[in-house]
Amino acid sequence: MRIGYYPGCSLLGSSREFDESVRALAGALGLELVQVPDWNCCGASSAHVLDHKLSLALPARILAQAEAAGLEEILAPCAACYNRLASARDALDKDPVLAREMEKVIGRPATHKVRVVNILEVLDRFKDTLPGLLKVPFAHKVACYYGCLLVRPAKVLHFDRAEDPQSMDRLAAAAGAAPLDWNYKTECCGAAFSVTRTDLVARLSGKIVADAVRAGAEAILVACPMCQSNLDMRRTESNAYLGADHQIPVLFITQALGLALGIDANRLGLQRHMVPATFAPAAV
Amino acid sequence: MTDSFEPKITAFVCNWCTYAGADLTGTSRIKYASNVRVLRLPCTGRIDFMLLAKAFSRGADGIIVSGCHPNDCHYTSGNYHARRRWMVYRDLMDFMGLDTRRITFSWVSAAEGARWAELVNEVTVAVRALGPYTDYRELALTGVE
Amino acid sequence: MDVIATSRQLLESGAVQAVIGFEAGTRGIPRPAFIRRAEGAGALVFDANCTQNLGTYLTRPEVRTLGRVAVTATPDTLRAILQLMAERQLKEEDVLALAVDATGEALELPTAQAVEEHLAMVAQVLPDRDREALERLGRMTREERWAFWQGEFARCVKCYACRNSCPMCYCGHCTMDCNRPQWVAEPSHALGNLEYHMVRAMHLAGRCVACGACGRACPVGIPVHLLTFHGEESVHRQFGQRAGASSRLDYALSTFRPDDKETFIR
Amino acid sequence: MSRIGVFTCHCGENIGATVDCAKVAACTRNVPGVVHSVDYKYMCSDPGQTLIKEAIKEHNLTGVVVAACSPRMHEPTFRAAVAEAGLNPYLCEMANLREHCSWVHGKADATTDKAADLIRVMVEKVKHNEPLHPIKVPVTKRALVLGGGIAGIQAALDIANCGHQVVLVEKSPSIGGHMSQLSETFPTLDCSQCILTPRMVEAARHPNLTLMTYAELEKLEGFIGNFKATIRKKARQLDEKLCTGCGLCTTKCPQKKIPDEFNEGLGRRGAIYVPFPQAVPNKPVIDKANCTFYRSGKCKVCEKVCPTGAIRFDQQDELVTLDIGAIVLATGFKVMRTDKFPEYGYGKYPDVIDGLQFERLASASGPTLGAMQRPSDGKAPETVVFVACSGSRDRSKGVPYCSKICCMYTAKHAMLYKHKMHHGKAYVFYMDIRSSGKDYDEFVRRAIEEDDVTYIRGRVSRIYEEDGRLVVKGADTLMGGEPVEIKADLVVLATAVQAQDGSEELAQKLHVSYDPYHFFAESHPKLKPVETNTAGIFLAGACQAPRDIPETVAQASGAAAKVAALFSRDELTREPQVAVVNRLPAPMFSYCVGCFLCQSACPYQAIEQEEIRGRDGSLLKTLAKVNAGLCQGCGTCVATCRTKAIDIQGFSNEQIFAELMTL
Repeated sequence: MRIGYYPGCSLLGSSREFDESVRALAGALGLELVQVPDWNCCGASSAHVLDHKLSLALPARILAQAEAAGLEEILAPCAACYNRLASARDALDKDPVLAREMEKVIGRPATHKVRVVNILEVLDRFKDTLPGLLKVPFAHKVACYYGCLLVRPAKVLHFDRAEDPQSMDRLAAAAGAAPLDWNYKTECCGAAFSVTRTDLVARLSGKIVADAVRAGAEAILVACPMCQSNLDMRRTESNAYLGADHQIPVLFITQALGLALGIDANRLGLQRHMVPATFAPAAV
Repeated sequence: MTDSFEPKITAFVCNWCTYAGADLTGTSRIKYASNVRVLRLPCTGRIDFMLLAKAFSRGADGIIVSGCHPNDCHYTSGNYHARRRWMVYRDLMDFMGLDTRRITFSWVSAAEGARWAELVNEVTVAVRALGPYTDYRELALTGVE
Repeated sequence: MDVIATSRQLLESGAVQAVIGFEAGTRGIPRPAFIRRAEGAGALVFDANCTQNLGTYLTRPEVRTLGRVAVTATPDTLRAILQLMAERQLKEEDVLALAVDATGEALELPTAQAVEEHLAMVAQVLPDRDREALERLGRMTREERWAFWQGEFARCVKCYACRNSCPMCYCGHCTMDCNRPQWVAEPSHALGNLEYHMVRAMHLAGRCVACGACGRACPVGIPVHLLTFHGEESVHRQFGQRAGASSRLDYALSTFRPDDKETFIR
Repeated sequence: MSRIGVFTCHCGENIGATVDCAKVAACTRNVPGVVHSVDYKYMCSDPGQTLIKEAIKEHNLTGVVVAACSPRMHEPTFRAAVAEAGLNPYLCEMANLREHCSWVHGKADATTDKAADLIRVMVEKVKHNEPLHPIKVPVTKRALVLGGGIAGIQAALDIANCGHQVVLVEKSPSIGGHMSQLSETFPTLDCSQCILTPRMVEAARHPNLTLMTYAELEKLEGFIGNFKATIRKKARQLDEKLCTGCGLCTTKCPQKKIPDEFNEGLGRRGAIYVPFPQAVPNKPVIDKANCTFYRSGKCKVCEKVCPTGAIRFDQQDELVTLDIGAIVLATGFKVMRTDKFPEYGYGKYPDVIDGLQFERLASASGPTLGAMQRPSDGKAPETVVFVACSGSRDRSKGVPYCSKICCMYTAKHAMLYKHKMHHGKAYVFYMDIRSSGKDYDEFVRRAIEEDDVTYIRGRVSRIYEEDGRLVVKGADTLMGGEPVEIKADLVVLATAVQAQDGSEELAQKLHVSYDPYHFFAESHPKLKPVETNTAGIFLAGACQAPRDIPETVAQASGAAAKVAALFSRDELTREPQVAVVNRLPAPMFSYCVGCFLCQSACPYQAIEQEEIRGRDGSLLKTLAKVNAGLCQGCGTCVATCRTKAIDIQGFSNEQIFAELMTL
């Protein structure tokens, strides 16, 4: 299978391990990733609050680039990129006038035919082949954390149930994990305030970590760089807020699946985490 | 020349809203131009587009078509059907080169007596300014050879 | 299988009692052929010149007496068949459409659904010259359009060839034939002609399958098809539906949406 | 050759002042076909009318034009006068010289000319008038009421009390509907059962009223006054005549664990059961899906214990066909269910319940006998959160409208809770408080001020369980959007009121139109609130829109009054202003080509198919046919018809055309 690939900035920087684990996993699953040529910033997470047109023009150009490259579908692992691309596509699709205007701005024809998919959607296509490939089942109790960007706004993304998503839980189960029923699946983690309002992030992320621990999770699985860094990188602050010492690791779903497929932890970038993510390999 | 010209205006109205509205204009003694001749029909849905064409052929310089506001049709949906018919007919008139400025579609309810007077006056003034519908009159004349 | 083989087989098996198609005509213009015996099938041709809309014959009393007929069909013909079904003039069992492609292969479309699915593959586009003509007229001033049509109608002799060639003009009794009251002045003078073409265009708005047969049929070359095309485009633009799209299509002018958008009602 | 008489009225000064009536009358004499033209001070006066009557005889007129006021004013008067003179009343038309001429124009020649024009127009019309006769439709004086809730019961009783036969059809085993499930009712807090059951009993006893419970409408044909309704009586597996309603079978049934509909799943029932103690009729029904016998072929305990041998395992559904004159639709509503609220864990957490369930919890006849016990562990809830607008006014839930009753019943619920548990804490999350109704706002104030229920203006974003309690997360918009978290023992969602399941199918069966949310549509939002577009079918209660009990009862009585009015005459007379499809000799039979494009143009489904067949029965032609019983005479079909096959009496093509041609 061949699919367009839009890494976006996070996957080149703060969340390199997401990029690494996606590529490693893709290799194992026989999924060819074709990077969108000469891609640009998607505009998250500031453009859409500053300038509506800009927040559409940036993704519009990416979509046009993908289209020019003959791609029908692009995978945006970063939830923010996914959200921006999908929203822009939807806006252009609904408003031909705006679409023409955007074409002028980006100086490219854009029929916005290219579909935008997130990592969970793509992996879901392998749910039947996955079990067969399992080497080291990821036999751990996990809390699947979706955050906000993957499932909202529902009327644009049409992905999973906005209030009670299940797609990651299904994948985790397929990888041999035991997904838990917990309460903070889609609560806000503080997202882009990670830098500007650490106190706020500490509080919001703290509650999420706390509930995952309460539910008895051994790991939190995520599919969004911002969620990951807030829950992982800001652990010191959130623990301070909670007055606790939670050491529960925060993995990208791709890392969990990678481990289950027997891919080396370093190829999955697990060593990059702030909260150590080491698991006693379970017997096959 | 045109200052002495008095346009001939034919109005097709529905019985339940605009005709009643025009009655109210009367009971309220509101004055308006006497150029208009009203034809009463049960509903705007009843108005065959050919009636409008025929009015022009009879030398009407302007036409008013009026009925109940959307949602208030006595027959619940006659005016909606009429509206669609007009949307297409007006478009076609224009395509054939007929003068759509001479035909005014409007909604006048049974309570809008004053509105009816305004409408007639506006249309009369407008059509007076346009002058007689010579194009069509000439056709009609060749018609009665 | 090609048209001839298919038709022969259909007639032999008795699946249909007649095949309506084309045979070689004079001056290289194919003419309609009504084949009723398998032996006759050999005469059938189907090429780019076979533009007449055979759908117009399907509602003729003479043809109805033939029994089940197959008809070699262009996309226009297929749309006509669906529209006729929508207007309860044809039943699925009355007609078997033979969609013929460029290579001459004939595809049997026995049901309305089959026809609809087949049409879904074919984009409905106006011929360039017609589209350009419509645009040109659109750019004219109102007065110029009036002059244009008056000039054209002046040549009209009310021979009704446009009416007879139209698959949708099947009404046994046309408004033109009404004399109580006399809706349209029957002589072919300026007024009578304008009114005739106005009625024709209005009566086909929302029903015209845009085959252009009327225009081709006009002996004096009046582009009458532009009138019905425009009406149909107007309906499509304003109500988003096209005649001949489905055998269950609602007539755009006897249905409505409470939120139909117009700009001119005061 | 027509002989028209024209009678110009001065209406005192009203017309005379600006129009030269004498001149008008004079010049009208020269109009071809006019044999008599006079003017008079007051045409509508007795002498005036006599003038007309005598002229009709004297000049044996074939048509009359009265040039006076608006036909909307005096057309009936003059048509009656004309009829008295032996002329068909529909040969009389009026020219509107007053409202449309003399009152709106100044004194001028132009005004007089216009008056003359208006008369000429009418003269030309009358020349083409045909004698018409009012349409008479026989009326079957039996009403059918669909739905046995308070709406249906009220409508049925009112009609029955007018002395007419009524058949009340209810799909469940007992009448009573949602009202029978309620504990108390706002704004008076009187017990629902106590006020409803007497009505239910009265309905059962009423000599004019036939109850058909556990039955549904299968099919409906015909039109106003002449419907044919087919009712499916579902098999109760019981001989109702023999059954005494002792209830022994229900106590002995080995099945005990079936969630009980009446208690909204909070209670349990057997496979043979009576929905609730006060059920009418008080006869059990066997729930085949859950009955051991129907599943395994063994058991029949009920049969063994039945003292009268009333059980009938072999009983089949029965179809009954009835002649019906009018129908009242009272099929009620349903409340939005669990699957819609993942964010509230409704359906996941047993202690998140909906309003109807709370009614059962609070009801003395409910599963807890009125004791406040939460479903999960039967503990008395110390803190209860009520969430108003759960689903209502929420596009993402597909319900943009206000469910209307929730504000009131939520206040009621909070009160009922506080009255049972004084020390308990009750919170209400709301958007707005909509309590417009007699004593309604006072009621809500009482909940807030006397029973100190805490009202928080804001939405609840999420509800989840944490160590045995429900955490309700919301915001208080009056405190600047401050996030609020309440740990509750029980959460009650005031879920949206929605159209009953199957409303769409029923509407299509009855040719009644419905709104996007499948509530039945009234004929006119202001002036015909209980009528539907289909003559003879009326609406009552929440099947039209969310309604509370007082409104429902009022509307039900309104619908009943409409039915009674319809039944007050043996024949329904209708103005002959209806559409007709022309008929011709063979082979054409009619100008109609049977394209039926007019069918969808008709707002009243009055256009039917008529098949013309030869002697051998072969189909020659299919024509449109107008059902004069249904047609209201709008003429939309006429404008749609290409062949001019369909025309409307009183406003025919020829008449309008003639009018137009005089201008």
